[in-house]
Amino acid sequence: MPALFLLIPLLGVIIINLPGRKIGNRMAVWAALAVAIIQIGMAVTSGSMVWQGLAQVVSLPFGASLQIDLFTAVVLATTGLIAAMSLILDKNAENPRSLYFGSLVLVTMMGMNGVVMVRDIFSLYVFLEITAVASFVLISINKERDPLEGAFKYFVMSAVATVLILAAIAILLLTVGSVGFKAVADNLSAGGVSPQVIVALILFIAGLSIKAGLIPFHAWLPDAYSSAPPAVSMLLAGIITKVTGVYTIMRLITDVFSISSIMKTAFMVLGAVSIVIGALAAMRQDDFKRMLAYSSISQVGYIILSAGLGTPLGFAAALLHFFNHATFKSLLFVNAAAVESRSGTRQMSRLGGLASKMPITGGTSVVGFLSTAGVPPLSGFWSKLLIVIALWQAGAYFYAVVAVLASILTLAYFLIMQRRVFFGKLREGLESIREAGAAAVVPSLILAGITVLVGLLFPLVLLLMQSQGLI
Amino acid sequence: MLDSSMNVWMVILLSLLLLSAVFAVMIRDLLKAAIALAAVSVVLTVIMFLLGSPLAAVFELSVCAGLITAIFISAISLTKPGTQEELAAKRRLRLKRFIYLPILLVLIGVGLWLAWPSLKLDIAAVGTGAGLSVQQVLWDARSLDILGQIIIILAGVFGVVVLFRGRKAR
Amino acid sequence: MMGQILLSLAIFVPVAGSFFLPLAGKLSSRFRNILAFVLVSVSFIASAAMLPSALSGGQANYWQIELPLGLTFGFLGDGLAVFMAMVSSFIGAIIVLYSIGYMSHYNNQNEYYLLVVLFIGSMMGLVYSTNLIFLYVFWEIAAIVCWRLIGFFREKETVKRADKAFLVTVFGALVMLIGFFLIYQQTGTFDMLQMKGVQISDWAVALILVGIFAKSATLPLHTWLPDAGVAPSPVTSLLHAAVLVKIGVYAYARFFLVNFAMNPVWHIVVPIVVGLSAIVSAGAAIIEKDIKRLIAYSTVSQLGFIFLGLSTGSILGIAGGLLYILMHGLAKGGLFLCAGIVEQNAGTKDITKMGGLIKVMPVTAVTFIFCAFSVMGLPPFGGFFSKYLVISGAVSSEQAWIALAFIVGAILTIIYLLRAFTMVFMGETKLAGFEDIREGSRTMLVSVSVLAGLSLAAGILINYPSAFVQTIVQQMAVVIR
Amino acid sequence: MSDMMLLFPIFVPVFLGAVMFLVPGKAKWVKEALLLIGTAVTLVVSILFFGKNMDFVLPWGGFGMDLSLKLYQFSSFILLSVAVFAFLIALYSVVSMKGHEQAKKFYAYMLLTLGFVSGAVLANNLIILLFFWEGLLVLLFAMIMTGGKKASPTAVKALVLNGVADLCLLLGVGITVFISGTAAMDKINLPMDFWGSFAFALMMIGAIGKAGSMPFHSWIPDAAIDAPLPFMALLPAALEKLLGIYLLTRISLDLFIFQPGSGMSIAMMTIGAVTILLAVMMALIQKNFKRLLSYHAISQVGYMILGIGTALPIGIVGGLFHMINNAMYKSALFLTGGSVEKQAGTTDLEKLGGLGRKMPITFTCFFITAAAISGVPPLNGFFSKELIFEGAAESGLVFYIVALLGAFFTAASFLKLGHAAFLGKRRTEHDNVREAPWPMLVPMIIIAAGCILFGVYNALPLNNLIQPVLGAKLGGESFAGILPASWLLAGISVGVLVLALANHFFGVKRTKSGLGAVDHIHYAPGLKTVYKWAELRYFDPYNIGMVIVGGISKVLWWVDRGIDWVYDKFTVRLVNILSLGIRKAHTGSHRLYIAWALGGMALLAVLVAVLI
Repeated sequence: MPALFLLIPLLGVIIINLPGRKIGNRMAVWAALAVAIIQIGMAVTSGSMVWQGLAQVVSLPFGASLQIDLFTAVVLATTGLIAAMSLILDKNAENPRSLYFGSLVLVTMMGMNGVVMVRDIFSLYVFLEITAVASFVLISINKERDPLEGAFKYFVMSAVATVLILAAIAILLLTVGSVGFKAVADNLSAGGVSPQVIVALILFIAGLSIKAGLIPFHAWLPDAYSSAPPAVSMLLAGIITKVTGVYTIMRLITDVFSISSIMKTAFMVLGAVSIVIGALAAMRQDDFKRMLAYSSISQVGYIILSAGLGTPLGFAAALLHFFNHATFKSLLFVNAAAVESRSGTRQMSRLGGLASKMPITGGTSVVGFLSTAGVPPLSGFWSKLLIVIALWQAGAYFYAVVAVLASILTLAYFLIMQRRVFFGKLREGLESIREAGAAAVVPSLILAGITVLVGLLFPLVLLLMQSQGLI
Repeated sequence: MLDSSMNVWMVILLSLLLLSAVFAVMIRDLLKAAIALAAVSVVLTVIMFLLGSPLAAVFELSVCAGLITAIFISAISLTKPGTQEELAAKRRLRLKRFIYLPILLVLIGVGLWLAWPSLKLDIAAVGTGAGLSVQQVLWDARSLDILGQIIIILAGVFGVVVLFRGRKAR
Repeated sequence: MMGQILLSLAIFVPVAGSFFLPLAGKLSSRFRNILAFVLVSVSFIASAAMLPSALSGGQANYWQIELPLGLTFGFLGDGLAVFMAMVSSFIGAIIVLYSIGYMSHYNNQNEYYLLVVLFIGSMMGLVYSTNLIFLYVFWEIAAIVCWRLIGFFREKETVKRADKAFLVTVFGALVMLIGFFLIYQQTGTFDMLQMKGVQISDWAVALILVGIFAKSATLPLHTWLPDAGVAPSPVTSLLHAAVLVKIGVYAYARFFLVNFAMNPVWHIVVPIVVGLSAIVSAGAAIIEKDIKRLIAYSTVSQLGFIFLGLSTGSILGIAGGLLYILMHGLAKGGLFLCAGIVEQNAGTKDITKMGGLIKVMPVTAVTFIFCAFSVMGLPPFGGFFSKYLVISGAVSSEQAWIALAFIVGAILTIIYLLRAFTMVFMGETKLAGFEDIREGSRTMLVSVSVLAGLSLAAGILINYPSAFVQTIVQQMAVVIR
Repeated sequence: MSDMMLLFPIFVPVFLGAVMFLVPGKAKWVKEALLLIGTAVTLVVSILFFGKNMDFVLPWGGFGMDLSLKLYQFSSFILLSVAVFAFLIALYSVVSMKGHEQAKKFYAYMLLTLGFVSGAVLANNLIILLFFWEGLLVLLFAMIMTGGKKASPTAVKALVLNGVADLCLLLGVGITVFISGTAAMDKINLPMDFWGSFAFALMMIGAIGKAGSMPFHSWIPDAAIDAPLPFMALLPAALEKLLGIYLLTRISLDLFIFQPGSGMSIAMMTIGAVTILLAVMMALIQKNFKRLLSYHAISQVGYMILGIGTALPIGIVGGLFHMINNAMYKSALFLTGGSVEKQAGTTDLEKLGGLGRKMPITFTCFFITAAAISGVPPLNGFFSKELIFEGAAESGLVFYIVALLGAFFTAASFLKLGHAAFLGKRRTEHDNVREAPWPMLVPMIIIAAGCILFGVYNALPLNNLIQPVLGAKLGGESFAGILPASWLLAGISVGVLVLALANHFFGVKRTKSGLGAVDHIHYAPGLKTVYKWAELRYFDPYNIGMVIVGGISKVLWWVDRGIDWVYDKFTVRLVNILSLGIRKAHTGSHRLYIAWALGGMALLAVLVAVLI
């Protein structure tokens, strides 16, 4: 049954490309959207009885190597959601090459679904490569100079990451004999961590950090995000980096290398460093999307810091922040896209007081930035609260204090953004601006709605997490 | 498992491999670089045979030595060779950057040589799959990779279509 | 059961209702204004209705939802909470009434009324909540609303000031949150009712004090308050005088007087810090030229008095502190609203350019001087009793030198308030177009004179508020030695 | 009579004062009637109360602040004198304030002040005393304000000066209540240990501040010019002195154990002596009728404080007797000044002269009261001064000499005033000046007669008004009687008066005008510069205080700006440096980025190697 998540998008790609380019252009995005929504539906019901029942009846190939647990289901649902939003946002672009865009998004979804469902390191590497290749092409889909340069940097850096990960897999294969998560974990817990496994660990940490964009390894991320077309940068920031980088790290920490403290402390250090330096870097950026890129480095730092704890509550908090960050970061990218499509520029210094002309974008951006800064009562606060509680329970007091005080930096650079772009007197020359088109407004409203609902109904979310045994 | 005679061959082949790789990077003419690259793949194939993994060797020989080299050569033949000064300038630039390469190699070599005894590499008995046929390897042991292969090819196709097909309008 | 309904009414009617105001605004602005006033007075009436049961210990008005990780979502309406709720919602209602007149000719009024009513709702939530984290949530909602309100006029400078205020208060709140975590580590829960009477560590007290001082603008973290004078004047009076700054004072009372015990050394440290803040801000008020900034400095100074009362740990002092919250809320609210009328009609905020306004604005002048006398603590106004109790509280806990410092503060208070009064209302006028300056609109004058009248009535009929405060202090006495 | 009646002297005037505000401005005679009724009722009630012992307690403010009133011999005496003066001055002001646009407000404030003063006198709870005491501050400010636009700086000055004194009183009350555990004044009797004397000192400052002695005096001369005249006659001359000295006596006799020769008594005596001398020296050179009288009001308080400061029974009786005498002749002198101002239009001595014949009754009243204040026997001033001289002589010769000097200058300045105003050549424009209307004359005549009565038959005030106040402390002596106790002191005082007369004739002959009688002292070499500075207000404690406060607040202002700089400039610049540094580090070359990645991995490896 899990293979459906791969086959349905594959079917989608084939259907879109059958009738040739003219019809395909119009039909592509809607078909991709359908696939995304089906995916959300399937992911959400994956834990339910219906799904288990069907699984016995229909036996598809690759049954053994693809499984779905709670973590996978949540990420699958988030992937579907963000992909859907990105597809809607693409309609907002002037000359959308929607046929190619639609099919490439489906390919990326296949890649991400694969990464999420596999249970052995080598196929994990294979699906990582799929997602990487598809996202290179997505970034440079309009073939302008900037996106090409950003894609090139992303391509080169992920090539380095691939080499490192492959080397690590090779060493692990040598020492353990097989690549399955369980096999490696059992072997390590039995045989203990020999020097060569440590070398493999270090390579793995470096490779995955490049993929996730943690601080010393992050350099490709700002260029790739800011130069990519709006819909693609939202997809990238929202879900691609998270699945390929953050999900893999969390999966490896919890399932494979749970006994080795090296990986945990390493990722906690990297997480804390990225929180602080990411926030500082975002402070004086003039380009709206570049600032959001650095901000997402900082927020990913929170997820990694919490996952690095290794405790069940740490994992649960990281998962909640994974979902929240996916929603409010994509929301901010949607706002950035709306502002860029209406005012024609991303330089914040040339914008001013847009809230009066673009009330919905202005309002949703306030929801987005407050949630990112971890200001209650929105969703960002609650996940950061759980992260700090997890840190505090595990005794990592210094990290907890860094995590709490860093949200002041986050708040600072978002206030600068608000003052420069939305909250203030309208800058002369921008009088003609109207509210962004439906393609930009609808996703921002949906995402803002999710952020506010998760925030306000947090007691229910808490009870749900408890029922799922996370807390 | 590695007896002394194998050791000697290995050292020769590995140094040959390194030599042709450096040659491929340093050579001025693109065509010669492509051929050097093919040479690297051939030597790699021989090493794989020696190490007892025939299947991988076969793929390496056919794909890397054969197919990729062919594509490279056809692409290079289409391009206009750069003038002498450009080539010389590029070479001088490359030389300046790669001065450090040999020093780095030597360092890593010495480091490995020293650390080797303490590393206590226990190479696990890896299922070499010598006895398995191609069909069993592809379909049973690594069946998911087939699906992965298909999707990667799909992504590659879209990449080529999107990036290289220039539109009529321009 | 009745108590629980009232409690939920008091909190959720303004919080939820505030989001309907922009819709009401689409229908007609009059309907929206009335709706805003009704929402706020509902929470006042609900809190007042809870009074009898609150005085008998407040166990009747209490409900909660049990949540994991010690995050129980609960509300309790005990004496202290009902007192604070009534003070802030009453003054909030008057300010909403005043802003109907004041805001009539500004744009985006819908946003204004939404924020003001949401602010009072979050104040109710904060006052009644029994869980540290949900108290922190309402604390931050108040900070968000305060940010949007200070930046209401949307000039570059005002938005910069709003950002500064938001950053400073959020910084304080975050430090306080770390303090909460220290308590969580010590007791394993965030629910205050389960932790009643626990002695918390000095580090936790210090960190929470930083948060309190940031919110209530005490010395090192006070400069955001005068800067926030750029907001519309009902907002400054709402923020500076009556409600926002009282959050910090309420938090101090709730944590260190009702719920937790703390190391007695803090009964010496806090008065010293607070004394410094009172003197420095009083000095700055004497030099200040802008009328709103001057009154804001005065608020910082008077907060010093309130904290003195609460922090000396003597019954008299605490009663004085609580009474001071009421008296100062009324009087300072009135002062700011008068300043609003003066600024709106005289066209400038610089007191050195005004003068002789008493001839043109007699009602505003009289209410200004009435509220000023109450702030100075002169009988027969209410301020006298609270100032006397605070000083005698300081004296009765062997801190006569601190009391002397606060007497100097009181003298400075008299000087800067008189200076402001004479420069604005007395002497020869320096204003151009003096003849056509007229009095504020009717609603503004009504709300201002209600506040002034109440300051006077609170002085003469002191027995009602002080009886209320006596029962609260008895409830607290269980914690203090 | 039930003890509820005790509320009458407080609430009747306060209620009528409040009603006065509601009376429409143009209603003829209504406001004057209300004023007279109010003061008359209070007078009748206080006469009925005289000598009774009543007690009334009403729980009011909680925390020990219950409204408890107590009437006993001393407070009934003060209450009576307050009511008498209030009624007489009300009668006087009904005429003198006719047509004044702020008259209605003035009458209302007068009634409220009467209510608050009687409240303060009757209070038996220290906090209630404080409540009424500080309430007078607000009314003082309001009454000076009715003097017109230019009166506001003086009103501010008065409020600030009295505010400082009252805040010291507040702290003193706070400490006393804390030490003694109760706020009921009749139960407090504290020894003079460290905190006791600190509380005593603070309450003393409050008392002498209200009475208008030296450090808190400088608003009175300014108020003489700016405030309406009945205000001067009512408050600085009579009520404030009565109230101030009443509290001073209560704390010296009842609340604290006040030993003669103790540190506190010497302090009080020095304050008294300094006030006598400096104030009268200033009074000497004044060129304005009212300012001269106001300086005298300040210097006479010095006598009372000196008297009570001796802590000897004779001194205290002398001080109290001087208090009631001073209230009488000082208010009468102000009333004469008022009638001169009403009839002649100015109180500037240069423009006056020779009014004696035109205004015979005013002149005779002025003559009697001036003689009384200068201490001419057999008037009341002489006897009370003799008692104070005797007390001062026993406590310290220097105080006695200063008191004598004070008497000399008082006599000299009143001779100058009488000569300049009433004798000498009359100006042409004053030819048609007629005598003041009868309602203004009656109070003057009554008070002048009182001065004579209290002088000649001084047993009446001493035996049944003042001496019972000391009760047991008196030790059975009685100081009444026409014949002075020690002939030596009496002789010296009369000699001083003769000397003053001679000095006056010498001055008049030298400058040929009444006004110039003291110019030889005024322009004496040493004194000339001091006088010039004094006129320029260099020694005015209010100005000195304001300069100090201005300096301090400037410093505090810079402290505040410094803290603000940390937020606005420092943190912003720090964060900018960091973030611009990071931004520049991203040069955009992918080779650098890969270098970072590999560098990061190497660092990680080192860390792992170190940790394990």
